[in-house]
Amino acid sequence: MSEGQHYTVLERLANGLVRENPIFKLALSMCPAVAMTNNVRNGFLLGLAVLFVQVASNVTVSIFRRFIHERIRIPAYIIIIATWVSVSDMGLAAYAPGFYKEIALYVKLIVVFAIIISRLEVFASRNTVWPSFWDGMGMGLGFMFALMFVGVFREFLGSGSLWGIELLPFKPFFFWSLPPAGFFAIGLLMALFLWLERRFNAWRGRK
Amino acid sequence: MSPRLWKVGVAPHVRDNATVAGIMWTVFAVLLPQLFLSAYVFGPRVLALAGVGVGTSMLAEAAMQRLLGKPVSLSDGSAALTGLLLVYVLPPGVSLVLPFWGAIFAICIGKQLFGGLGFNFFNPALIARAFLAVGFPVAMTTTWIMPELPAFLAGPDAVASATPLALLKHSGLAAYLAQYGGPHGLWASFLGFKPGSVGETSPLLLGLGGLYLLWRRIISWHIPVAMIASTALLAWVFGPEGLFTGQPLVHVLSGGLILGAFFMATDYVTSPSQPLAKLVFGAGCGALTMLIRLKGGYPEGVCYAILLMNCVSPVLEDWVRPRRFAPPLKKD
Amino acid sequence: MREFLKIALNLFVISLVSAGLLGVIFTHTEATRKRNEQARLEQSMSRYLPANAGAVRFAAIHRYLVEEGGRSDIGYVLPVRGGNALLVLDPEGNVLSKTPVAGPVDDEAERDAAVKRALSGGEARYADSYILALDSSGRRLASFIQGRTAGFKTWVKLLVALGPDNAVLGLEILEHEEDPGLGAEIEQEYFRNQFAGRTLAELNALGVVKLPLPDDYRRCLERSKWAARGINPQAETAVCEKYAHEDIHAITGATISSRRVTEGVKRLVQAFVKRMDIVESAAAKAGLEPAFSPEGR
Amino acid sequence: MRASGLATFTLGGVHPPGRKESASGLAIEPMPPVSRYLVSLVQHCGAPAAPLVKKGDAVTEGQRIGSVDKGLGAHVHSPVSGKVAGLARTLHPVLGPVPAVAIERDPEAGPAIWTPRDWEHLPPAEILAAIREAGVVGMGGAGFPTHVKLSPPPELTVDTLILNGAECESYLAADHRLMLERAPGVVQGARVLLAVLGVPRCRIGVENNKKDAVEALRQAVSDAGEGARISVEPLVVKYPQGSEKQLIEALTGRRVPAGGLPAHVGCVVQNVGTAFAAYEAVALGRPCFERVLTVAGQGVARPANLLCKVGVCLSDIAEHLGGITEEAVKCVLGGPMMGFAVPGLEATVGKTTSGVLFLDAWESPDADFGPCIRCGRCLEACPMGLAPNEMSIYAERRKYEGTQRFGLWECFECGSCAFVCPAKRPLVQFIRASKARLRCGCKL
Amino acid sequence: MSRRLLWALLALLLLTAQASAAGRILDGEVSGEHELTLTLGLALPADWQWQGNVGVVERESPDIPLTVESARLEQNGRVLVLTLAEPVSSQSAYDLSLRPSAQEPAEKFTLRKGFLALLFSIVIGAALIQNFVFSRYLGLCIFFGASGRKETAVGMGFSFILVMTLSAVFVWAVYNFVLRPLHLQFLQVITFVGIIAIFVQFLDTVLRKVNPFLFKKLGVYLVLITTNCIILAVPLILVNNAYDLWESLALALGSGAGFALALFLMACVRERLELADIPEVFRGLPIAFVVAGLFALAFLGFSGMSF
Repeated sequence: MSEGQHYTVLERLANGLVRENPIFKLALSMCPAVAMTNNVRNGFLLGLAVLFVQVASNVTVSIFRRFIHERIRIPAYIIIIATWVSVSDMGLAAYAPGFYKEIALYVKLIVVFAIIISRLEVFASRNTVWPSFWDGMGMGLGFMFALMFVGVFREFLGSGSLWGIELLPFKPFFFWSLPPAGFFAIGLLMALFLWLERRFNAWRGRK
Repeated sequence: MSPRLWKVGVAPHVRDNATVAGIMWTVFAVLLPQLFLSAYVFGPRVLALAGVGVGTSMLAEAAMQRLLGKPVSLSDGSAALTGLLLVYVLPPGVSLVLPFWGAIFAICIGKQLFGGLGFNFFNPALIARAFLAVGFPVAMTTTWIMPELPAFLAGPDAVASATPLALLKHSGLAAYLAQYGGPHGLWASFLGFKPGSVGETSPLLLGLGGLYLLWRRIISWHIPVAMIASTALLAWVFGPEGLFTGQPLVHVLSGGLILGAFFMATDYVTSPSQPLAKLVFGAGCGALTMLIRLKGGYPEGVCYAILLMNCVSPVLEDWVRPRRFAPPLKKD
Repeated sequence: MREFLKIALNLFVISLVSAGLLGVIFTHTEATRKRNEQARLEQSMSRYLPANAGAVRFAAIHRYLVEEGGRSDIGYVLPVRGGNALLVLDPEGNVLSKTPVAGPVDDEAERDAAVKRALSGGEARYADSYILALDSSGRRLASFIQGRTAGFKTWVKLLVALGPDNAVLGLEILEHEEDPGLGAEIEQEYFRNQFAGRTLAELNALGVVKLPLPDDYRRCLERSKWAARGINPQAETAVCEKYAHEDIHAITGATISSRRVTEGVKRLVQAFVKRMDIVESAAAKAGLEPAFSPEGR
Repeated sequence: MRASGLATFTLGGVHPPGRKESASGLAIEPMPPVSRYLVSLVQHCGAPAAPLVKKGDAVTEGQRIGSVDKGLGAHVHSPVSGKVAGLARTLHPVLGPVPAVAIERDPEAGPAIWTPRDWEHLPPAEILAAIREAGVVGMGGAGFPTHVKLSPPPELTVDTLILNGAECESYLAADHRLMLERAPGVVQGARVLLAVLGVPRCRIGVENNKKDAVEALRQAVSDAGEGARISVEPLVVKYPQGSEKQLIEALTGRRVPAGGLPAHVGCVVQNVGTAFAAYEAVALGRPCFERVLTVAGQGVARPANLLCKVGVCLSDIAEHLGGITEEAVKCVLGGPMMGFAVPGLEATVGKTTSGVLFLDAWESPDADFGPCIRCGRCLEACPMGLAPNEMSIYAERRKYEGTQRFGLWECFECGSCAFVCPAKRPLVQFIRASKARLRCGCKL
Repeated sequence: MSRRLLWALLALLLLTAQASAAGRILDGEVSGEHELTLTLGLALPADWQWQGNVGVVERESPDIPLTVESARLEQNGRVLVLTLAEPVSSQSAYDLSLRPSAQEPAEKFTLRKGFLALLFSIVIGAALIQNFVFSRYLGLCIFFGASGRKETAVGMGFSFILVMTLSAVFVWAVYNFVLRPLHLQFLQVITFVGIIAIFVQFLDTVLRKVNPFLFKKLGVYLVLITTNCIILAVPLILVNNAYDLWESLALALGSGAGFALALFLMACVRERLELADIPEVFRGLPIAFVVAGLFALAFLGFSGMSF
């Protein structure tokens, strides 16, 4: 592969999912993670849109990386992202109108998600198509995973259901399905992950 | 002379006898008359609420301190006080689950997560109330208990189904006055025979308690006076019939204003400590209270007003520094 | 300078390509979007139609506020034989003008333009629309009223479905910003379905009571859960019937929201009934042949 | 407080329990001679004095045994006649072990004879030289060499001499007794200092719990015919009235700027004890090796005001006064608010020792400190308008840099904040630690 | 001082002044759930009969008259209080007609919220009631990123308000004069982002040249602003709500101020948090999230507020 660096598919995926998880580790693009995670479905759809935009932009940039002039690279990236965001926006509006209504604003706002442009800058502009694709997949999946994870947590506790399917006949903790609970959910889960990681490292160190 | 061990320590070697525990338990004790009145007015379940609130918050405090490897400091009374104040801002008819979860939220999230006493930004009891208000909205808005008036206060038409402020907000001043306007109503309102949160009903007992704290110099006059004065002023200015027609007493005696002004807004940790900043803080609490009561979505605004001013408290603390003894020497 | 030109050209090409791409995709998806949206709307409306209705046509009456010289009149865009017509009435229901409307009226922007062309002078502002479900003979099977009413906090947007006799078929809450757990419960079935089956006369006298909702009534109101809970629909009808003529049971802790929504429904239906009377008689006076009529043609 | 018509300072201040009753009624009694004196060579601020004697040398009472020729400091004199037993170390409350001269008293030697001199006609420079020669330092506690303090920078004009008789610390009554019993000497001292400074006005500030001292001083002033120049002014009883800056403000209304000297507002402040020592040095030619100190506290059998020579060991004092009780837990040199607790009774009396307090556990309670609850009492108490609570929080988290914003360097460690703190936080300790860390420039 | 007072008075007058005021009815307001209060320029006679002489319709439905249940005259006939059967709201507009006597023609009056009051309510709404950070959960990356230090927060806040306001005006103009007439709405995201990026770049260049001092203070934040959700959300919202220029400006100002306020408060709290003994795993971002959650709970106090 190019630039003398070697990336395996698995490594790229693991990177996005765990090591540099956009939400829990890099703490980037957290607006939807707070506002849109009171159910799993919204988290999934938004994650899907981000995944699409990330992969598409990564691929586009890595294809045209020699064409894009160095000094206008940021505006160019923004235009590329905005294009793919518009595409996914129009696609969702056309083919998933029912779900689209709830997440419309956030789909448009994917344009300004720092995670996407930072991947373009850091990775896609220096690598060929295939690693860029997998990098985008990793990051997008990591984002989607985080969103859905918070979503599962909140939807189950908040409304006793998952993906809109009633699992419990009552609502264990109505509070968790409320918008402000998103902050608490992410704060607590972030701390939980940190704690687990520390424990894991300590355990590995002992071994 | 036998060699003996002398204690060394840094000056001063004499100390004032005020202690944190003394302050907290004094406030706790001063609050109790209102609790007994509520138990008489709303029934003994109030005592069960208070027991759950105080007990849970003390347990939660001990558990959290254990978990975080800190010395357990239940004797300083701050956890017990938080639990009691939390129960004071709950409607008397709520189930025991509410003070339980509320106390856990207040202590674990509102206090210990920030490092315990002294580092929380929001009054733990009030932030827990805000949490309960969104988490258990129905219970927090409907479980009022209508007191049975003692004979000397019973008016001709003493039937109401909401707190005085809810009546005022949703049915207007006329409905309020019909209920609480006459001499009987005013007395009932002043003595504490009216629907409301567990600990806010009696301006008389709370006011006396507050005065005692003032006299003991546990709290300073700045916050309560500024808060009550600004509430009264705004209530008078923005009256229901145009400017300068309001009835300040209606707003001062109703709801949690007295409780908030003497016992909530004056919480040391979450309010500024300089006199000027305290005045601003108190005035802000009063203004926000009236803003929420007159324009906001809730009939009562004291809780949120104090919470919002708690957000501003670090800023005030930062802006209003003590006046220094003298400016530094000018270097020529 | 050459450097600058190169950069500008570079950026320009990128923008051009993406704009072109978007244009292509837009033209493709826009049609689908509209089609899907219309289908969704019609599907949600057809829930309120009788099962044996046969072929159903949807027709819309759009109401405009026509302002000219300090007075406000009302313009109705009506489907009439051979297209659409703009009928301008004064507040008392007297016909001021009628003009055919050229061009499609389904899309709001296009309709606005068409109304503007049809109008001789003055300003026209879109107010709201009534959607009518018509059978093949033009008889009204159901009417759908969209409107808004003040809730406890901000506006609540409603959709009321009425039957041919102007009895309520159902209520849907389209948008609201009420408190979660309190006023937001207006979107729950157990509140909305209390309106179903009310006749116009009942509706006019409908009030709100602050009584707890009986459990059996709640069970019967939550129709979408019947299947999941294994409830026999036939058995529930009797329960529903028992309560169907009582006042609306307010949501616990949200009496005001309940009352405002109830009042909003009442006013929307009353206004609709009045307006339909006016429009039908005015259209007859003006010599228009609307595509709908109470008894069919 | 102002309503009483008495002057005081404006910001802060506390009212620690006075506890002066035990000692204030006791007349000054001389401490009987002991066999061995351990004279510290650091009885002033500045570097240790250089010893002038060596083991085996014979010394006479008042002979200079240590001298400071360069830099800040004051000479040290032998308190008795006898033989130098050697150079040893004694415990300084702040600096730890410091060099000292051990002297075995010669029981045969008679009392020293001092020749009075007619100082009234001496030029100021010579009077100043006499004060320097006698090793007079500030007797209030800081031990600043008096001759330095009496030579303010020439560009500043001084118009007022202030004598500090406030004695705001609890327990202490040494200055009180001195003013009462040696009032003419104090007034003469004031005259000496006025002569050195060449200023027209002297104001003696005395806290109003010493009314008899005020009367005595007034009588002495009028006896000396100095009514026009010297005035005695009673002050409100409030701690820290005796702090230099606070006293200046109380008497003149002027505020010394932060980082400035009293001379910046035209004042020079001296303790009444210092004035008396200056009088003895100039008029009698007697060096400074003796002072009045209060021994008090529940831990000592008999409280007393002792006229005590420097170099006397604390255990000797305790023995003289009937021993110390079992309950005594703490021995403090100086007042309870600013004094230093010593770890053992080997410590010796110095020129600056205004009191020796043996405190029991009730008087000096011990408590674990808790977190700051931001009650703001320390802000109210601080006479300098600082924020001790914030400084302590920063210091506790080892962010010493942050403390400077709140006026770290203006703090003179009066202890008012720590006195009132309900969480019993050792605020002074935090502040001292910050100062030390920042001074030595090391992080952490 | 007196001049400042004068300005304040003038502003107050403007705020309270109603948009349309001519004829007998000077002013009107919604004074209760079922109540309208009118201030009259000319007093009505005490024996004036309201039945048949006063009419109220909602501006949206002139054909459905509202039922006036009673009308009473106060203050010697200068104030007329109408009680209606239907609930009224200060959010909507009402057309009133009033006939002083049988001989005179009916006088019309439109009762609606004053223009400045409307702008005020938009500003307050965007800044406090619907605060972007605490109620709409937008702009969080920058919110958590730039709230570590107070100076950073202030710098970011000011730059943000500046860019926000200017770009909102531009976006409004471009959308209303270019995109909408040409039916190019599908390009809105790309256009808006482009405008914002250009704007930030432009400001960067201009500041660098014109005011290097300010540039040194704000320059770092300018680049970050492009990745802030709020900066794009505000144009999208103003387009969705079809705001006019002034309303757009008010929205932009309000949301910028609200964001700056949130940032500043958070920065003050986080500076104090550094001194707190927070559990190890919560240090840094997790505790910041919890704080933001508590702020959001406190800001619920503004919810449902209407002016």
